[in-house]
Amino acid sequence: MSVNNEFRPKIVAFCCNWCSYAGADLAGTNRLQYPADVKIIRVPCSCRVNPMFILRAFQRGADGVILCGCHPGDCHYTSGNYFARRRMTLLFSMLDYLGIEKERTRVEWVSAAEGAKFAATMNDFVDTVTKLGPNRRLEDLRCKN
Amino acid sequence: MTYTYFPGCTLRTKAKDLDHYLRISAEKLGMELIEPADWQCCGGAYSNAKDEIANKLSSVRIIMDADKNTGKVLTVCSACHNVLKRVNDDLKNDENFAFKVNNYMKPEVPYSGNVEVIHFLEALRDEVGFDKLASMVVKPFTGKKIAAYYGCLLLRPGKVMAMDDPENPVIMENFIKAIGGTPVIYARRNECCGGYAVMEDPAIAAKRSGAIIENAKDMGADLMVTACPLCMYNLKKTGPDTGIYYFTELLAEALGLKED
Amino acid sequence: MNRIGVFVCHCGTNIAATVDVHRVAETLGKEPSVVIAKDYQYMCSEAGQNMIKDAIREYGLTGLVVCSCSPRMHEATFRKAAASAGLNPYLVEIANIREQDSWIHKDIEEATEKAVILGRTAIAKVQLNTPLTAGESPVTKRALVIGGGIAGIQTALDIAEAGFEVDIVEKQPTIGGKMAQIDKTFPTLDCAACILTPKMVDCAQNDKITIYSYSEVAAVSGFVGNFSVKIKRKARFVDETKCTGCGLCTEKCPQKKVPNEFNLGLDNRRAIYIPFAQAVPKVATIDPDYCNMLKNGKCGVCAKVCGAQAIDYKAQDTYVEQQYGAIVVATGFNPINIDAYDEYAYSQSQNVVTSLELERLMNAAGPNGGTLLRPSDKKHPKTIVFVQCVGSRCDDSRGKGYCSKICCMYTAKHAMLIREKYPDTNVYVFYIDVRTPGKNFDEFYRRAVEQYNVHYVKGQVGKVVPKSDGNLIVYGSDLIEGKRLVIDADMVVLAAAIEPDKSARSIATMLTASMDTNDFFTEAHPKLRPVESPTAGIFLSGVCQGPKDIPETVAQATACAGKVIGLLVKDKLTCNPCVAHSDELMCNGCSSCEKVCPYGAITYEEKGFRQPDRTTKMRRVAIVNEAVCQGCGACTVACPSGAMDLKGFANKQIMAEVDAICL
Amino acid sequence: MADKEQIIRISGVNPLKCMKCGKCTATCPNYDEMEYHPHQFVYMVEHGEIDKLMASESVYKCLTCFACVERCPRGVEPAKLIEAIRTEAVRRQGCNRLKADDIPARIDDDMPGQALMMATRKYTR
Repeated sequence: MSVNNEFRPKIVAFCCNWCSYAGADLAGTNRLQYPADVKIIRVPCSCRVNPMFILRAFQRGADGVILCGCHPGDCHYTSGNYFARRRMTLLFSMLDYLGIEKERTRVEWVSAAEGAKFAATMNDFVDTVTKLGPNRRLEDLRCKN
Repeated sequence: MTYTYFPGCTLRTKAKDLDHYLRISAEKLGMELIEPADWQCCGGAYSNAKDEIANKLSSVRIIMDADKNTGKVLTVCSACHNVLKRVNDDLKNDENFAFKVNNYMKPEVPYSGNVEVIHFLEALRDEVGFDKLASMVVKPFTGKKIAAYYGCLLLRPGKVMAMDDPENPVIMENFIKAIGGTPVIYARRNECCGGYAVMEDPAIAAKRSGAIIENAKDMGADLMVTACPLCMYNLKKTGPDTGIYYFTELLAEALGLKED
Repeated sequence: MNRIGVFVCHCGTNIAATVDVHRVAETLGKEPSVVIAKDYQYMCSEAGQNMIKDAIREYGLTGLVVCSCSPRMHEATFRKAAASAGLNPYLVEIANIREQDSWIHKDIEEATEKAVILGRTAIAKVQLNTPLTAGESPVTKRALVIGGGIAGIQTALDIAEAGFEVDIVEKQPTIGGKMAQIDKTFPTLDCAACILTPKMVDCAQNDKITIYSYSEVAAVSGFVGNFSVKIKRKARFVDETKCTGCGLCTEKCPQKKVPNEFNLGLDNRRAIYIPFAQAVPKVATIDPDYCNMLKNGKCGVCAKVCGAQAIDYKAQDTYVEQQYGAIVVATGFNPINIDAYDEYAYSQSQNVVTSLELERLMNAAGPNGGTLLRPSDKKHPKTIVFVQCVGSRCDDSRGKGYCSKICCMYTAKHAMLIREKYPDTNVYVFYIDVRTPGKNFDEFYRRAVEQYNVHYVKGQVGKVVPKSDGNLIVYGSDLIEGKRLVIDADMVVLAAAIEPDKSARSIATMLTASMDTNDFFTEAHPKLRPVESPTAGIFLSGVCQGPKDIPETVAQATACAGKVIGLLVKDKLTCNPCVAHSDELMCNGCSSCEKVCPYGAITYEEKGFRQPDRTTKMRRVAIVNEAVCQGCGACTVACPSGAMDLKGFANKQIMAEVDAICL
Repeated sequence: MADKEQIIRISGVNPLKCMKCGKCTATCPNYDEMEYHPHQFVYMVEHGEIDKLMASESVYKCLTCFACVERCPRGVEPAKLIEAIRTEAVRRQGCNRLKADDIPARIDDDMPGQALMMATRKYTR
């Protein structure tokens, strides 16, 4: 671990296999940089992401969670991203109620062809979360062995 | 329909017609114009250099004043319209500019970004409606072939001015139709008259304006209309007997308001 | 006890240059449950795969993690290797340390640290993987081709040649597409109609091919091997089975003022019409927007003159439902609308035309019978200016960012044909670059310059001013000479950019096939799978995937047919085993999952459960039809009791990944 | 020495976006009056030849009519570049293109104040 005390956030990105994960791959193929703080978890569809996963991430000390799916109307499974959008709207308003800044969570639509958008989105998100500083509100030390 | 009307300096001096006919027409059309008591010049020309802040402040003042009352700045002079619209766009979209301006002006309430800069032609199209205007015409220009001269300031840069398609505008043509005339389409209607370069070299303005008049006449124009005092000057100087009018004058005439 | 093997790929220097691969292997080797960790130059090579296979046997691995390129690239490769060594292929996980690590980071320390975390995440997940077995589903041995241009025609003919049934759905009254409108083709200058129309006739005569002309795809459901498609057959008001194509009605119809779209509005047709002489099917169609009988019941001339009694004014749209194993998209292109580029005066002068309009003006079957006359006054043009890249290579809101690819060549063709036929005509071509990659292409362009003396000017036209006599003043840069040219021209021809057909967007949505930002269909891999969509069972033919000329389109159409045939010859397809599964002990039969399932894969069953008191209690539980489930996982989140889970992406697995990342 | 970066900064124009089609020059209404034409401004700024441009009469001949800006297929905005060079030239030379003494000779009774106002903005400090 680097010793400097500059804050580097932990970011979990859930990406759907068909659009956003492919978009992330394209960002890689085109050598578009974004911070190493972002770690991607591949899911078949954005609708696979259970709000529990996001809570778990915050509980475990994540500073930001982003969910990326296909553009509305372009979901590989026809309607999955609509479910995701509705579920996340509810979850995010609950998190907001709990005092987790809205900026720590985000839903973005990134298609397989939008490598540049993926990189730009991640740069922006990391930037935003870094400015917010560490998230300790939901962190549960009991989860950490 | 209430507007903060910004006539601009030229309309007080050399372009009194443009102003006068606008006022009487607007009244007839049910538009209420509030002229701020102590307005100053818009700045004359928009500075494209990114580090020019100071000479945009007079426009900022006009916009911020309007923010406090009607929220709508009505203009008619193409130059004023261009400057005000672009400065307003900077205030809304150029964070750095907005920051510096707010620092300097220190307004009591920060600019809301809600002010609209509206050209009189746009008000005729969007708020009065050309159909309603046509129904109020008492002396139509039937059979008159009228060439609209847009110049450059009204339309460009197209993304900011957003009055009409910058290459294929129809707003003045539709106005001409509304007052009963037949619009003449000619390619140089959106080319520059020579503008301020008349101060640098009058020959430039003569050449530019000459090409425009020639093009309009070739395509069959009897009359030409413009919204800009400088275009008017350059065109008139080049072709004194071309028949060039401010569009507001034809509007007033069509509405039966022009004193003979 | 888990016994995990970790293999870290260098990918030459692709990974190894930014990630310290030895350190990654060494660090991950220390993880509990990891029994072997190695790095190697190319894990996907035969030697690399053998290394994996040997380790599986030697260490009796229960799970495999490969840190390499994206799973979209080589997951299948490593799964196959694992299977051949006796490890269930679904016990393999990939840590993507190339596209999502080494290629996007520069700092070795950071990239290495990230690789370790990604590896750890994969290890955490693979420990919870379970062996899965893929099921099978049957294949409907019939293909659908959407679009009947040269791409669709060629694909259909090739699929039919292999003995499979093919249906073509074409929204126009005839197949043929853009190629039917073209006069000559480059670089051979053979007549487009002469080479296209025999293929159109072949389609009509082939008993494996059914043409649904004047029809559109209305709805699509199902998945690879088992698509169900609803086709809307628009009312043509003419019975296709009775019409003989004699054309009498099209001569007698009194409504003569209908813009003829086949000639791009350069002349008129009747309200009842056959688009062109060689149309397939050669039957008349009534245009309901113009037909007086349909609009106000006053006419009926066509019905009176029709000897075959084919006219039916009461016809309605009908729908056909059909099953398909594969769907080919061949929706083609259109030139963009160039109204926004009015500095070229297209809207102001009839003598400013697009290149496709010029094709019709020069075509023997076009409005002037093949004599090139300028539209305003039917005079022979003496000076013609061609403007390239109108809307192509444009970084503005008016045009397209891409090169339309075909314009340089067709403009050279036009210029050459005009100089050939009318040697007294001056022809200028303003170009930014002349792009002629292709067999015999550059030679063709050079012929236009050297043999036909076409004036190629390096520069762009900036303004066209029409005059009252119909002539056009053209202002263009000559960058080599370093001056501006002012040309008094009789005609200006604009090479308008091409864009995907407007219908492509809605078709993509129906097919759940992805598109790029320009509305071209995305291919499964830009180099290695160019004719398949990432959506299984959807194939791409022609310009719907990107700009191309006729030879390229035909090559791609045939390649596409090859892929379709490869699918249709199979009797069974292997299903994705990563499907939903309901734990019936936890399920309370609430129907939440059923409501969100886009495939109708979930049904319910009354099932008896033994109670502790040895009675049997009946309870309603969800059953997933594994052949229908596509594995999106929507149901898993909807399930309130936690009974529904997704194999391969189970709740526990994803939680483990989250934990590993946040550690 | 005139600074390329300075010109790029105050104009906000990136000359590397230019694909060298020459459309700006073809569409320039004041082509005939200029020694260097819009596309040359872009090209020469890219190559750092600012001094030549600054010394040229061409910077005062641009009408800032934005025809080149509107029609450039790559969004280069040559007129903004020209204005930046002119602004820089006027600022540096410490002299004004338009001298107060010369003005009376250039105006007549009909000329709108706007002409003087705009010219002052464009030609002086």
